[in-house]
Amino acid sequence: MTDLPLKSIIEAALFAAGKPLTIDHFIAIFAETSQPERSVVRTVLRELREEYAERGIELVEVASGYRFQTKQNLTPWLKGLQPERSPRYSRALLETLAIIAYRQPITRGEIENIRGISVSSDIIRKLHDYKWIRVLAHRDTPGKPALYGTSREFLNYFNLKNLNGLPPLTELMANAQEELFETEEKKEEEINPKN
Amino acid sequence: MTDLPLKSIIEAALFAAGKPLTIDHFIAIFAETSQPERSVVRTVLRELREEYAERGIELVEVASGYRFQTKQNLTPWLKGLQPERSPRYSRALLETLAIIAYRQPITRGEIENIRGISVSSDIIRKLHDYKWIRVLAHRDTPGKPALYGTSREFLNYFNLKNLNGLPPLTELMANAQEELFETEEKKEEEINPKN
Amino acid sequence: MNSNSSTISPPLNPHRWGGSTPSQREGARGRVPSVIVQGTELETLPTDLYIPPDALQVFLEGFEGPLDLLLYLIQHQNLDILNIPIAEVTQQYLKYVDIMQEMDLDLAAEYLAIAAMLMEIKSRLLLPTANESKDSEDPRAKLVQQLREYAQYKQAAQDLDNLPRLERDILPVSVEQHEIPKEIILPQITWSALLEAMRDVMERANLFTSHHIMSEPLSVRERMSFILERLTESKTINFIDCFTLEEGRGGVVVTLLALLELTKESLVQIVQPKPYEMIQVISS
Repeated sequence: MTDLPLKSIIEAALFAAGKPLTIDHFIAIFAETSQPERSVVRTVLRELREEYAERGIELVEVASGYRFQTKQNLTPWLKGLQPERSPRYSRALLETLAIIAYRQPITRGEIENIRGISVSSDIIRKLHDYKWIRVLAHRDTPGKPALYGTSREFLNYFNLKNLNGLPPLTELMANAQEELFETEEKKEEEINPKN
Repeated sequence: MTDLPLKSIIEAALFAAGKPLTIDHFIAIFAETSQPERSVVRTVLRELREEYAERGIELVEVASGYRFQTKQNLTPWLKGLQPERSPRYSRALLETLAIIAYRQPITRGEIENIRGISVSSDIIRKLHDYKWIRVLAHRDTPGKPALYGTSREFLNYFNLKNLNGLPPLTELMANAQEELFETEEKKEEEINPKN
Repeated sequence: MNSNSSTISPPLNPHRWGGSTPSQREGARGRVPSVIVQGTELETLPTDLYIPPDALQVFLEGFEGPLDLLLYLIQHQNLDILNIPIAEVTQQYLKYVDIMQEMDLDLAAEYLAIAAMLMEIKSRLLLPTANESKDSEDPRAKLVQQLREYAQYKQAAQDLDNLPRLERDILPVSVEQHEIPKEIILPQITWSALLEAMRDVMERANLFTSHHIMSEPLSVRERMSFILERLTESKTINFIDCFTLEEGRGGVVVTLLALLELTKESLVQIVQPKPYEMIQVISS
């Protein structure tokens, strides 16, 4: 057991920050002469995670660091407290986002090749507005098209630590209809125990 | 000890609500057939208060209900979490600000119509925080939406004496590619000393 | 596909399917939309078209492009994606494209491009190849490759949508802080960035319908804000007091226009309680 003040400070910081915090953030809280070791911070975070395991909220690590969030299975009860309904996203937007996530860095033209149809500027703008994608560079071909990739915010939003957390791409073979359903069900099972 | 789900839900609700919650709020979370007694809710709240007594945050009752807050004695450490660099801003924020400047008084819905995309509460809040916009009145339509306008601080920041200092839209719009650059350069000179 | 499969001719009234509101669509559920085939209205839909019995338009608009449509045709008939019966699929695909055109749906050029590709493949398959052994590459290969890749990402999009995510499945937590004096740091925004943003918005807004984007001079809008602000301080202002004579004729006109605009938008009312009394401006 580490000493209490350090743990309380880290705990309070997580609650007060309003955004995920990294280990560097926690260390920077303290004056230079009294900064804790990284390993100590890690231990505190592990203890906190265990202490909250049975509570209504949980400590998780996402791309930008550690954050407290509500447990997924309680969300149905909490919906009524939120003034705004959670947005739904169009298939066109999700497909574009998925292609960028799995194939980054990628140009708009390449996305269009995969989807077989043009990608509206509106979708690209929305993805920018949500801060889910960013321009990584420009390809050195005529027109210097932008190369898109996903951002930390994208991972944070989808509760992921890094891109490896994305569901693996499934290779679709013949007569995919039934297979498709099977895969979905399996996916669901894989995900649920986590919550 | 009351059963866990009820306590977890009340706990998560306190964390997710972003505002103090009353006992009525807690009861309203549940379907009519399964609403807990007020006394049960009170017991849960008392238990939660005890369980958090030794932690970095505490459950308190304020005028408008119950809420979690950071412990007072930790405040000195949490100051370090405040950002020091000037914050990043999004395209969406710029566009929203520009529309408010040109079209005030204007409601959020009207801004959304012009942008063709929704405007997040976050953006409106930020613009308020910067004191660049203010609520002038409320439109007398269902929902009484707020009418936004720009503030004196906005004019100061952009070094304008009044809104007439903004170039007229017709100028911005028509032919204006070159004109714009000229105007920009001039304006940039005027403004830069401030930044 | 059997030889007597009907050709779909344009519905007598193409608007029958068009412009329905969501609630109307809801109501149409379960009813069979009429399809006119060779002059006769069909009671039931041709089975080879696989049109579900609810709103056809919604259904057709639901495709995310030609590959999505092709994939649907193949998967719904349990056809082998690796060995597509091109003649059959092409015929069905063209029927859908025809219907979309006849219904005046916004048909992206890409649909026609894929139609041309299908026909080309079909004709190449029909041609007897002289040197079959040498040039044996299946003309379908490229299409199959494209379809498989698209199917993969279509699935990936669904998987992504199923991930637990903020707002819908997880909520961020926040607690009140003990009054840390909140220091607001302003972002550094340049003048040109703001103007550029506005120009973009306007260019876009022009694409959206006929938003009467902004013709009145800015000073009027500013004066509107000014008057509203004064009305938050006192519920009523004398009409006369709205004007600043020092501003001269131009200023008076601007104020008058602002008052009229505010009245038009029902934000203020201009009233005269009794004859000969002062005219007053009150907030509505």
